[in-house]
Amino acid sequence: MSDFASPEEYGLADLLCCAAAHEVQDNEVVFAGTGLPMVAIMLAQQTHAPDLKLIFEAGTLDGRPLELPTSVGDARCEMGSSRASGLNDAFSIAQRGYVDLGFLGGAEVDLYGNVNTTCIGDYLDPDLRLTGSGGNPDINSFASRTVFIMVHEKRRFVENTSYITSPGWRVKKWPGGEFVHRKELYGSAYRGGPSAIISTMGVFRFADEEDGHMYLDTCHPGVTPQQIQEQCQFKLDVSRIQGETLVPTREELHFIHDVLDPDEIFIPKVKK
Amino acid sequence: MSDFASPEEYGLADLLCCAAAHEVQDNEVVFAGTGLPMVAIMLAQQTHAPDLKLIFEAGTLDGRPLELPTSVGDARCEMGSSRASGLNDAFSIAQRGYVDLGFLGGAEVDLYGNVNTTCIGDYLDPDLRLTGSGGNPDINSFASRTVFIMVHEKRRFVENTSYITSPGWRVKKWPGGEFVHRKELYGSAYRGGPSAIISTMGVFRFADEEDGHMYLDTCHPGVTPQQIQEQCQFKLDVSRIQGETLVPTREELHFIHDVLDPDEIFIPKVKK
Amino acid sequence: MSQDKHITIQQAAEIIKDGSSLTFSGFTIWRRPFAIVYELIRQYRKNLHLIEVNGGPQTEFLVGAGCVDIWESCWVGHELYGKYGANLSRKVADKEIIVEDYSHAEMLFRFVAGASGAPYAVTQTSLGTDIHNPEYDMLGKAGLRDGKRIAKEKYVFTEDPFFDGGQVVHVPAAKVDVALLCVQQVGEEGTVRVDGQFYSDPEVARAADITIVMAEEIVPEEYLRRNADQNTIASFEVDHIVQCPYGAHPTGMFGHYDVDGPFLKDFYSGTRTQEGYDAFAKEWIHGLDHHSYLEKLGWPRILKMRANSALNFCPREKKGGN
Amino acid sequence: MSQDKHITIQQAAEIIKDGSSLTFSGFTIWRRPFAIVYELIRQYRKNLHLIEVNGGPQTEFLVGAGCVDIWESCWVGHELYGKYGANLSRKVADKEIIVEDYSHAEMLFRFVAGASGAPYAVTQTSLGTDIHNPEYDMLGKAGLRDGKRIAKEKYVFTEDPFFDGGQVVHVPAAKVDVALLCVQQVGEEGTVRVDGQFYSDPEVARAADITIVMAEEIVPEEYLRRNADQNTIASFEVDHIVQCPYGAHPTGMFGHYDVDGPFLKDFYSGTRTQEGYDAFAKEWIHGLDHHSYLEKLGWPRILKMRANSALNFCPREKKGGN
Repeated sequence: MSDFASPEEYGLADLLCCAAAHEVQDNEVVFAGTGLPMVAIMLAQQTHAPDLKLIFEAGTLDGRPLELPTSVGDARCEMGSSRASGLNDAFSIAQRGYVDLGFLGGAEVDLYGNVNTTCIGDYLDPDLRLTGSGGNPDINSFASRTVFIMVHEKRRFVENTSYITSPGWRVKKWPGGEFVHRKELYGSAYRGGPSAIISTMGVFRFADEEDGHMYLDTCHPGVTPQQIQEQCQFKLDVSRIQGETLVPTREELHFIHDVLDPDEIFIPKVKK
Repeated sequence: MSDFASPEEYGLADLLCCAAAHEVQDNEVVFAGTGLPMVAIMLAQQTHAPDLKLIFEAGTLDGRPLELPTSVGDARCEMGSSRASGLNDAFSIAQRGYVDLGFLGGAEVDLYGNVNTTCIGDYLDPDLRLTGSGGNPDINSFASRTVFIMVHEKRRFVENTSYITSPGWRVKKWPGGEFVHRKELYGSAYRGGPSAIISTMGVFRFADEEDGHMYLDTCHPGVTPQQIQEQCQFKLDVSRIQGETLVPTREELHFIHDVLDPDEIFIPKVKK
Repeated sequence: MSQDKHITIQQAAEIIKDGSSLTFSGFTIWRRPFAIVYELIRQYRKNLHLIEVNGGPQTEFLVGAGCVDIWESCWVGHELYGKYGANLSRKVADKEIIVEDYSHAEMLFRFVAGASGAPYAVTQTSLGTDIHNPEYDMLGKAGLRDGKRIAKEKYVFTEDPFFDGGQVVHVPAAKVDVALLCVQQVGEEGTVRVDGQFYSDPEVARAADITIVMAEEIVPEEYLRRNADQNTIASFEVDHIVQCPYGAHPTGMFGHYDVDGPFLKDFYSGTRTQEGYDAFAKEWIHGLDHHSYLEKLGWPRILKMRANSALNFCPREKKGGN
Repeated sequence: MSQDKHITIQQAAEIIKDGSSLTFSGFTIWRRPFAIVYELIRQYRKNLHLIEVNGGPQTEFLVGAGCVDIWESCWVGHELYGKYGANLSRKVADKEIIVEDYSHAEMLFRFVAGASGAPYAVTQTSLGTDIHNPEYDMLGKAGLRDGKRIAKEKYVFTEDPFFDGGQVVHVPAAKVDVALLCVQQVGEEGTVRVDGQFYSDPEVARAADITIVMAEEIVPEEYLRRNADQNTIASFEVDHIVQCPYGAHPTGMFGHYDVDGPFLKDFYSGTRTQEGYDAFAKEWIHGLDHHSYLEKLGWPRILKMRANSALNFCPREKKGGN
């Protein structure tokens, strides 16, 4: 089964997509955002996790889309789903604790997995206003595990995010804003937190629950830990590195390009 | 149109049903309980209030049943309704302030329209446990007006109810339990309160909003104010009496017995 | 395909342990999961804690059988067929049961909160009534408010800080071990489609830790998924499924059969005493299973209640007709 | 039959006064009431306060036109067709607009509270984030928290007194003057049937004081009432109805047409500057009405988006296909 593709057969988006798919376990309830995560979850559904339950935030529960949706509100989401309803269902289910895994994105991330999707620069006088939170903090508050997929740049792996949109392992306690472990705030609603970041350079995980700092788990093929450290503003823990990120198998590439995203909506084909 | 029936043509239940129907104004949103109120509302719908919107607590909105339901959860409720859903819809709509009028019943009532449907005797050691509140307090809390239909007995028109199930004009402020005007508690959710009691002896209304005590509005044919006072534990205000309760018209009797309740489920026919 | 969710009526009842908290689908005398309720009685389940948006015959049957220690709800009776819950009433008088009273909307909002994972709900209903009388906190008086399954407080008052809207009451989320549902259709993977009013079934299913769905029919999952916007409860919210035609009898099922009024009337008038209840149970519950129960009811009685497919209820016989 | 609820697109826009608060049906780039949104821009509506569960192209069109003073929501963009809201972003940088940020679930729960008449909602989402940073209460800083339509507080923290569950946040109910909905079907008396996901449409309709429903088709009320359990919003919750086929364009409509991606891409890339926006509006909004807008789009473009009735969406052209 380890029919791994050779380097010229896959691109970076394929690698990220497969790494994301590997985070999914069978039978899990998975909350998907728009874009690459959708393809990753549908890939997991086609391969090792046929019984995962896919929830789209806009209100489809246990969906099995025929054609790749371009957003979670897409008409394509409804096909084959157990229930098509609305956001109150989706967020109530999430807050109730049904969600095992959520996939999210971000513009900036810090050492504790706090993520920003709101603005760059001072919130009160921003250099750039971004989309805003969307459901990022909600899924991250309620899911047992969340995985972020991000572009890796030094301006994105930062000492302090411009704004904490989505809660990591150490978050701000208001009104003072001092950092505390998320357990201290969430109480019985605490179920976990960020479990991995899949960047364009490597895969990162978080140390034991109590500490919660990010460490480098695997480097993508051809990338060194030192190159990654150079693209982080904070000191990165590289002591636990496990080697290289698994490359896509030919079977996975087949599903991605022939079945799930033949039109290259989210994942371009490699020019051969 | 004042084709009033003669005394031998109608019974007490007919009289109560018509009196209740007269409380409904056209275009109102009306919340109906099981029993005689259902017939009364459907009678109003057939006569002077064709555009009233009927809500059943179990979850049918703007219903037009073909056949008389025997409870608000009845399969008969759904027919012709705008939406069949559930209690969350019904109670959210009520709390949101859509409901103009609710019809309710009770085992005991006091001078301020506080009603008991929970128990007779000390709550902690009751002589008789009754059904409990059901939606009685909820409809009474949220509707602009509520009308109670009750059997008139001295043990039911009481100085103090055994238990306040449903809030009248002067209610208990907790934790102390001292009586205050309901406005003081409900704040911006205040929309009104009990507007009439239709008993087996007469029709009662409530003095201006500020005071809120019950007064006798009309006596049913053949009943005197004195007879009614004798059947009240509290001193009844009879100063505003307007005469006799309107008797049913032949048209109303036709609708009740030939159209709405031909099987005498709630309203027996008079033996001629 | 997920793991097999099919179980039997007997297995469904066995999932509910002595001391469990339990809730039901339906509304007063409609869509109550009677086949499983009967089986609980046959299995002599004890110390149940019923938390119901509203009660009905299922409450009365379980209470009469001595299965119930705590009843937390707002109403019990048989509608037109029995004005109040005589078994509950008797056990209240005999102090054999703890009753915790909320209003109907409060119970509903408690389940809405439970279903959405919120610790409590916010409402302005029933202010000024004895429902909020601090002396009438019966679970508190009994020392049962441990803050785990049973909330530390019956309610908490506060004021609206956002709009100066007056007094507000917080009522705790309903936390329930098992929800028993009785519906028209369930798919093999658990998707539920309720026809007609769905009452508080979606909230009840989601608030419970274990959800068992008994249906008139188990249908191919794919059939239900062709029109996902007509489904009521999602597959993964349902843990176990049971097929049981007429499983709601003597309560009614929209589109399938009406309430068996005479049966409920007999129950109500016959079970005001414990001896009456025991005799009724001996005749209609113990020693039977669902099939022999249906045999005992007999075809004429069952056919008389059958719903007309155009109406979804059984039209009343007109006088002189039949 | 109730009073006549039919109005025109122009009349619908006139109901929304300068300074009104406004919300919409749909989700990001699906089922947005564009025909009325365009008309608001043509009528030069000013000082609007948008309160949205989530934003989308409708936000960007209104913000770019200068119709909006306050935007209270959680997200704006064009999904695949434009990564963020460039018009909002520009006006934020220029301090021409007040943005109040909540999380998506908070916005949803705020509408749930508004729809159920509760003064606020209880949640545990987004604890520890800057969404709850007291320095970032923008309506408070602007002195607009009058406790009438805009709550006195952005949020209030408390602790769960029932189950010791940790920190809890109360967020104020959404109170909105007008909700504009865009759906597949509405009946003559206002009953709404949404096909596919209904997003937050039921909550939005009920939270608003005035609800206007624009539909692909107005159908006989009796048709919808034959299957009341498939309807989404009750008649009396809807004040006005407008028939307007393709009224959601350039956003999509489940079962009818897909999103016009190229149109949104052009808008996104062309309106990063105010000059760009003004040119776009001059071409596609001002001087047109809904019919001439459709004429301008042209048949080929519209037919290309048409949904397949078996799928409810427009299947993508395969490479090499037409």
